[in-house]
Amino acid sequence: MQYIPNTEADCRAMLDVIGVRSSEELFADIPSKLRLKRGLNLAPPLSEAGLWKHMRALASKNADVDQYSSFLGAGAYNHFLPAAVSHLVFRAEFYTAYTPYQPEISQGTLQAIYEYQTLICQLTGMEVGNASMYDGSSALAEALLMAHRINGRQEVVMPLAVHPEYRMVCQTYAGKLGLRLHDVPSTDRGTTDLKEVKAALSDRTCCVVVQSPNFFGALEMLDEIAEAAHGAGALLVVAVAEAVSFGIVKSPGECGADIVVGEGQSFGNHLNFGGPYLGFFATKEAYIRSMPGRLVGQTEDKAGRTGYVLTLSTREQHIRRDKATSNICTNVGLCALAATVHLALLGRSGLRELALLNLRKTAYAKAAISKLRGYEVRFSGPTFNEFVVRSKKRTPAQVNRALLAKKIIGGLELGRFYPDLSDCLLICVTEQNSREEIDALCKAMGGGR
Amino acid sequence: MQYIPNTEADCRAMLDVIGVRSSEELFADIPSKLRLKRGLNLAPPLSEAGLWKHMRALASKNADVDQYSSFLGAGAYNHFLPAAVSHLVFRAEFYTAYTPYQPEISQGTLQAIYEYQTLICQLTGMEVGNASMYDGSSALAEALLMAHRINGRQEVVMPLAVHPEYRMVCQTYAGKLGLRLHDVPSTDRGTTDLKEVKAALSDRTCCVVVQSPNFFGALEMLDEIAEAAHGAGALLVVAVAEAVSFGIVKSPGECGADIVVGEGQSFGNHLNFGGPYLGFFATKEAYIRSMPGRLVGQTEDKAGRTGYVLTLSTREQHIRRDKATSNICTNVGLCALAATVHLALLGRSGLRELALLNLRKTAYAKAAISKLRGYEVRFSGPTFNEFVVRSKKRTPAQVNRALLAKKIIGGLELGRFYPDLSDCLLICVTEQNSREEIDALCKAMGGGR
Amino acid sequence: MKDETIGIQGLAFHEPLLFEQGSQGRRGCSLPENDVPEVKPERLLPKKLLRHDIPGFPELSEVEVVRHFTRLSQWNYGVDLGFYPLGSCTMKYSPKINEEVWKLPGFSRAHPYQPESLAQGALELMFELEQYLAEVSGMDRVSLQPAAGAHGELLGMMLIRAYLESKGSPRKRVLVPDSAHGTNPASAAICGYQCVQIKSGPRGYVEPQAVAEAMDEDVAAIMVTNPNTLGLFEEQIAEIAKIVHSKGGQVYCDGANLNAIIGISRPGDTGIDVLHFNLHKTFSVPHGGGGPGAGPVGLKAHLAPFMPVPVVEKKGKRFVLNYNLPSSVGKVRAFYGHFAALVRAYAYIRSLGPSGLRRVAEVSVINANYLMSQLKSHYHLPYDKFCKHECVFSDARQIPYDVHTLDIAKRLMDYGFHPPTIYFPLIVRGALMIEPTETESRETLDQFIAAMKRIAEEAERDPELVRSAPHKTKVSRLDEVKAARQPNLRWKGKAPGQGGSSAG
Amino acid sequence: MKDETIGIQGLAFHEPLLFEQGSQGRRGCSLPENDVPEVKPERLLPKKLLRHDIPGFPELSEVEVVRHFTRLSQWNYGVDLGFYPLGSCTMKYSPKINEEVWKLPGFSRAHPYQPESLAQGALELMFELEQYLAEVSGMDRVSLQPAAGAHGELLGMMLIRAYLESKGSPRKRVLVPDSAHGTNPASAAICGYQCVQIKSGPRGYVEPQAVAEAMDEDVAAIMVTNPNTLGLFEEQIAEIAKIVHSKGGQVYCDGANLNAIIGISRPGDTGIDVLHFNLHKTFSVPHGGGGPGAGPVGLKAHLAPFMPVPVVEKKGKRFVLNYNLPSSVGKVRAFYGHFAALVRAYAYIRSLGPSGLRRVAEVSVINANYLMSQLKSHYHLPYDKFCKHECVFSDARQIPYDVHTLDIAKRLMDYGFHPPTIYFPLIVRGALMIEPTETESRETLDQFIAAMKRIAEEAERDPELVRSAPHKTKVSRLDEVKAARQPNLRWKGKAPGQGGSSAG
Ligand SMILES: Cc1ncc(COP(=O)(O)O)c(C=O)c1O
Ligand SMILES: Cc1ncc(COP(=O)(O)O)c(C=O)c1O
Repeated sequence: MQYIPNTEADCRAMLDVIGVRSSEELFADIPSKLRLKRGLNLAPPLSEAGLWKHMRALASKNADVDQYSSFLGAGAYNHFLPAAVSHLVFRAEFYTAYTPYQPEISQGTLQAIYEYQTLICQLTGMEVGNASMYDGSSALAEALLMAHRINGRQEVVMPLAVHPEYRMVCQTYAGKLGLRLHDVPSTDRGTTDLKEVKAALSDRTCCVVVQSPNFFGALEMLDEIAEAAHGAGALLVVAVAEAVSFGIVKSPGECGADIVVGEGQSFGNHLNFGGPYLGFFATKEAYIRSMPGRLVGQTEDKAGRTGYVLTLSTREQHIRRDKATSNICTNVGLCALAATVHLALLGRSGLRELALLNLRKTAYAKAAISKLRGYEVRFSGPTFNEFVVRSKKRTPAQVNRALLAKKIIGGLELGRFYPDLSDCLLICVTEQNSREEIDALCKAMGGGR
Repeated sequence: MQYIPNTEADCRAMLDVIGVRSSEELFADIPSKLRLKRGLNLAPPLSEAGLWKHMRALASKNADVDQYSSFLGAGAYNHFLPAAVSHLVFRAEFYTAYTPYQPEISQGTLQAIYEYQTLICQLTGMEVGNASMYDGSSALAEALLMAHRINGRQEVVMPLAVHPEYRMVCQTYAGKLGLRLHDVPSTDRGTTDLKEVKAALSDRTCCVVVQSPNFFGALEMLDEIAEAAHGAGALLVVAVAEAVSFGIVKSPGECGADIVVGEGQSFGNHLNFGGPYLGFFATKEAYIRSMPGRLVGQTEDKAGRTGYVLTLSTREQHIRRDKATSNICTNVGLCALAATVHLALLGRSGLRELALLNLRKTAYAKAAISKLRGYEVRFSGPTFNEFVVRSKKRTPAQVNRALLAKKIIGGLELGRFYPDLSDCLLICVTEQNSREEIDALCKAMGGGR
Repeated sequence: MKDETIGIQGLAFHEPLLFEQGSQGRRGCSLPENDVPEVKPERLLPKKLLRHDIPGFPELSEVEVVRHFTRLSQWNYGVDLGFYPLGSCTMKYSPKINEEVWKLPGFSRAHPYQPESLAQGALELMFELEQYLAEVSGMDRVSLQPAAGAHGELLGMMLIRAYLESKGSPRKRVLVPDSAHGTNPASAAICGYQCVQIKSGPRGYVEPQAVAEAMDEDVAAIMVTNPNTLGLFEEQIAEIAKIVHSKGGQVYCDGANLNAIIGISRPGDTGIDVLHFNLHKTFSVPHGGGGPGAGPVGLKAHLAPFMPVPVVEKKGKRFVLNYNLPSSVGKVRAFYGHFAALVRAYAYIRSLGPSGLRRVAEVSVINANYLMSQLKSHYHLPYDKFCKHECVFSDARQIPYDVHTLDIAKRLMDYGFHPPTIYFPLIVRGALMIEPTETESRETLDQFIAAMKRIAEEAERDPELVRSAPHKTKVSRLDEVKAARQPNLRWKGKAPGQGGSSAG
Repeated sequence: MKDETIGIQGLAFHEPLLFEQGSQGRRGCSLPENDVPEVKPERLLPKKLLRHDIPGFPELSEVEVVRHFTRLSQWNYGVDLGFYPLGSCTMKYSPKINEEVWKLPGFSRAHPYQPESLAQGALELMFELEQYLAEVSGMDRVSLQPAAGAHGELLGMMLIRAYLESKGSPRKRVLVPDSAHGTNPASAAICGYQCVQIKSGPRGYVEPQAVAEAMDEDVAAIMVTNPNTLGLFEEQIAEIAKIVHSKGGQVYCDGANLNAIIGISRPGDTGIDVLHFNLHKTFSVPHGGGGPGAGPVGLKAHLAPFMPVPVVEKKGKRFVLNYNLPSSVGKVRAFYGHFAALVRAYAYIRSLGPSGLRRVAEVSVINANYLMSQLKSHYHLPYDKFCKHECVFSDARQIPYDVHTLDIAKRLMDYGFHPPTIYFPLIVRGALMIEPTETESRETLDQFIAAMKRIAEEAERDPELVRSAPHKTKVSRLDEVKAARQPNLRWKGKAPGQGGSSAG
């Protein structure tokens, strides 16, 4: 066994030193009625070559966005990852380390997280960011719990324009602590209806949640919602599922958000069929001690040299146990590192240009599709890199089937989440979609008219 | 430009410090009639994403041995490379370093080469090995020059069973120093004709060259040839193109070789459409100072700690200049490192098992093909993982075309090198060819009879 | 290696923050050409939503970014560099081939919403992995959704809560042994339960007696860790389960320590209703310096109706995602879980097979007992009996010299080792929790033993040397009090050659 | 960074030889199942040819091998870690994407003898690359076969020899300036020529005068390096070429320093008949700690008939390998050259394009002159004029303090830098040959300048500190005399737990 150094002979020698006849004696404490009397019923072992062949065969049964042109987004975005990202992130010293409990031999991870926390603050316009949450959806759920810890209120205003899976996760979490979620519909602009938000607000309102760009790709007027929320003494929680938008869209912090969470997959992380992704979490300094998750802080060693450590851990489960601000322990450190590397490569001008590319290509696609007979752009509000298209003749499923025939993976069929939008597709366009691809999409949608 | 840190502004500032108005002034020494007055006529720059797309498209125009089952060998062998090899070899500290001229900050490369030199000695059964040559063919050519340096003689006995391209390279090198190569034919065993070797020997014979396994896959009787060569005061130079054979075939050193060279691609290196590969070079201690190439030796630092350095460089061009034992400078260090890692992973038992696998699968294929109507195994001698098949009905080209239709890349058509074998194919079978693949090969060769 | 210690010093590189480097206008990557009209952003977005700049954002070329993170990486300790006996964390070696397989485009470049017909390979892998984990643990179903162990605990408690609700009442309390990991009570609390601590018995086990006393119809469940955090197998787990079940409660098992019993005993056969796996422990997913891991949850049939959606099912030859579970607890995260981690775990199980997995348990237990037997002579062993995957010592014999667990841990770094887990479990004062795993050779264990013994001697001979450790690392002990008192959690300086400050 | 030097110390790991570790029966890899009959080897091979064992061969598990090489790697200095101003070696940063492209299965897993119809992508790439290199150098054809620069020199001389032979006589001598790299005379010698050294003029150039005096009908060629090893452009190259041509000789250009003039001046336009490229210098192929690189040879039309076979040609839309060159010199290596290196160079040229390549030359020259202008104040500059890609200083001003070039080089390591090339070119006593390349930032150059100045001060204040350097590296200066006097070139010990000795 190439992964288990000790041979039979090594083990024998060690058992002699331990002073037992066989390893059986070391398991003698397991009552025999609790023992497995047979071998495990699993596939027999494969050699490395055999495994490689088998896995290639499995993988080849999946489409990948290199073979197809894909217009799927909806919380998972197809962006180009510079080669340097994986070269650095998969340095063994990074990916074979544990959570940096021993700072003297973990300064690499710790400084990188400190840099990540700074980048998240810069992007979101907030004062403090943590070391990462599991993903955007669980980060949002944790934001509700945090808001509840802060003001003790029970009601959450939750627009329907928030990612449906994020809403489900919030529901799953919040219910247990008696939080109640209030749905709020959207207007024809595809944005959350401010009147309805105001109507839902009361002195029982813990927080108002907004996603922007929202699930329909539309940009919400955060400042107005912030004003309304704060007016009712509620907190504003902003979720961002497509973090590339930070490059061109005013930051939630500047618009009055109290907590900003979201999905950072767009930076440094592959689509990975849904995970692992990167939950980011930022808030105001005033709320630090109610914040979930790990935090890295700068400090000094005995010689006065700058160094970094995990800090404010009195918030955490390993100290506070059942009084902790969260149960999170292992998070997604390596995904955060990947985002840090990618953002460092993009930099100040690159991030802006990337966002602009997405904005422009999407505008181009939106205009082109709006001209197609049999289709219309469903909502009128400004969008970033996603928009909703209504198919007047064929069902979205029919449209997508036609596209697949042309090796195009079309948009998400919204009926699966929104019965009233069962004739709609959510189309995402990124820098990975060339103009030719967009034109081919339109051609294929048009059904060769 | 992401690879050039200094911006226009940086350059301006530096030019100011230098004290010139523009970079033009720094090029003023180039006479204007020697200047290029236009831009280079090359393809416009591609973004990283564009390049990646372009290169994937180019690569996809080539077959690779993952998509086809291949029976090509002939000096380039398809073996499985454990994933650990590239993970280690492509650690930036290894592959972005230069030749280890400064030992205090190159101990990683230096110790690894020392280990490589040891492994080569163990495999070949020789006393000293160098840090690598370009490839097997140039290593053989350098061996002839070395033999000439040792005994000053001019004639080389060069069997036709040596890889034809190796023979060409030797011819290209040797001619310039007035060495003459004498061809020697093979017997029906597919091995070099000892009588002819003896007939060719004289007191003018510098060395006898033998390849084993030879180009036809047959194993030569090295001890007998050694005796004959030494009897005439000539040196025996043994070339090994398929280094996996070392795992099961007696080492040339044990058979009396004076210089052993060869191709180490089978260990740690991909097929790479022909390069870079790994030329290895080993000899007896007595001949060290006539040896070409870099050597690493063990020594101590001022504190008595073990360390490694490049040594015996008085043989080399940067000291000896036109009196050097070779002009080689940059060699193939990283390929040698890859071989070292792969050999370390295989280890004592793994190398033997790998060789045995190749031997057995080849024997299986040989037996199966010998039973096919319309084919015969051309030579009767024992082989390792290659053998020659004669096609009695169809031309080798026709056979291979039929195989390609079944996604099988057949054997090398020997007519390209040996007119008298124009009805023959050189078939190679490695651990990468499953029994099913071999059976499929036979079925396709049999032409569905 | 006899007298030579593994830990030495070499050249390292000072490296400032990303934000303190570079210069205006630099960039580390090139972007695809813009092949659509260059419309001004003002024409596409309302002015008030437009962002014009992010002052303080990095401006570096590719080479600067590469050097930055390459240098940083060298300040880290990882399993690929040496022994990492972090108790309870199972820091085993992760096979390199697994890092190749998950990167295959068909896995890493697949979109979670792409049509099922174009994701059959991914679904097949998840379907198979569920079967494998069920077989290994003796459970009926497995949810692959949780992102980590704690996430699995939370889902597990949610399943129990939903089940009990369906039986009438979610109940109020959850029993948690004092030896449990902090995530256990925290997870129960987030799920709306009060935690009742169960004191471990003198021999380090959870006593049926104590459970019986605390158990009543208001108790929803007990959370046991087996093997427990002392590295002991809870001999009475079956009795404990019987007691809890008899009062209508459920039994949760923290499976973080499965490595010790895999192929030998299955929690599902010991009365467990729910458990979580840590694929980043038992199943070789690299920990990544703080994740991502994966914490699938195994469950018995009666809890299956409450599983989070979607579940992967096989219809004839096709694999499908089933969202139609009316009583499902819902979702604990978007999409399907940490798929790339699942791929690694699947590959690991396929390479080891049944015999290999059992060997993992055997050798990890032999290694742990070997360490224990050799270190007893120099360190206090509070619970002196054969252990499973790990052994727990304390600093009791060093305290007289005013040398504490933390000092021993730091001094180990100078010898080239990562320290064990320290001060956990809480029931052992000054605990040193050592888990070697099966991927360590006898020689490595001997080197570690030698270092630990030398440190014990140093503690007597030259305690200050130990108290002031580490001496060979890039930085010495860091001021954690300062870090907590004056939190500095982000860079706020001024970027080189940039106008603005870093205020986003 | 002001007062802080980049060079610091951190934890490193002692690591013995592969052969001193492991134990009998261990193995670091698994092999494909044997699916054919288990025939005994004795039945397949004659007894006298059978080998039964390789005593002393390593026996390690995967984790041991991974740790071994991971630890070793950390003892190395590489471009990805810091500034590597090794003069004449052009140690520029290698783009990471290039390490991805050559690994594509269609390139890395393609067999050199697979049918041309299944290798069109590889042939197209080689065909295009030949065009690109010809355009960049102003030559008519390019052979991609040579494995490195010296190999290219050898081929170049062979081409000249074959050409002259076709004109009647190969001639006897080759002119080589005293500033040339050692490979030049060595290559000429292997090609059967006697070398005549041409003394450089007082200003560091090859003087037409000197060439004219040495030139006659027995001289086959002159080998010039341009820009030369002093970092100067040979202003009179055209005149020199005229002189050599007038006597029927050929002009070879060592193109190792092309980085400085790419896009600005083309050797082919200056009278050069043959030149070699170092793709591992100018075209970003990583040097690999000693190769593999690639040394393609550019040549003028009159030499084309002698090119080594095969050459890649385009027939209609198809690319073919043409072996039919009757006057070919033959082959200098098997197959087609270092293809994987060619892929990287091709990718590099495609990413930079014409403007990017010209910028490479400009910035590399600006960087070199910036260094020169800043270091003049502290180091002796034998040839004080604007340089191209590199500048050459000497230790003349430190010798009075008995501090030599070697000491300065070693001390640089403590500051976190790789030393420059030292004691080359030979015409500068105690040369320090500094080539920054275009991939270094101004800040890095400033840090290096600061370190060099400090060392110059140390040389006066505290020479012993410099003479005893380096102080921060894993090992201090090594005993090279011992290494040469008592060569120990291989391990000969006894393997742990193995019976036999290491005698192969
Ligand atoms: C016993 C035990 N339970 C639970 C956990 C939490 O697992 P995770 O960190 O994956 O959330 C850990 C992790 O250290 C653990 O050791
Ligand atoms: C000027 C010069 N010529 C030739 C060479 C030899 O090139 P290579 O090492 O690729 O054989 C070098 C390499 O250092 C060089 O600097």
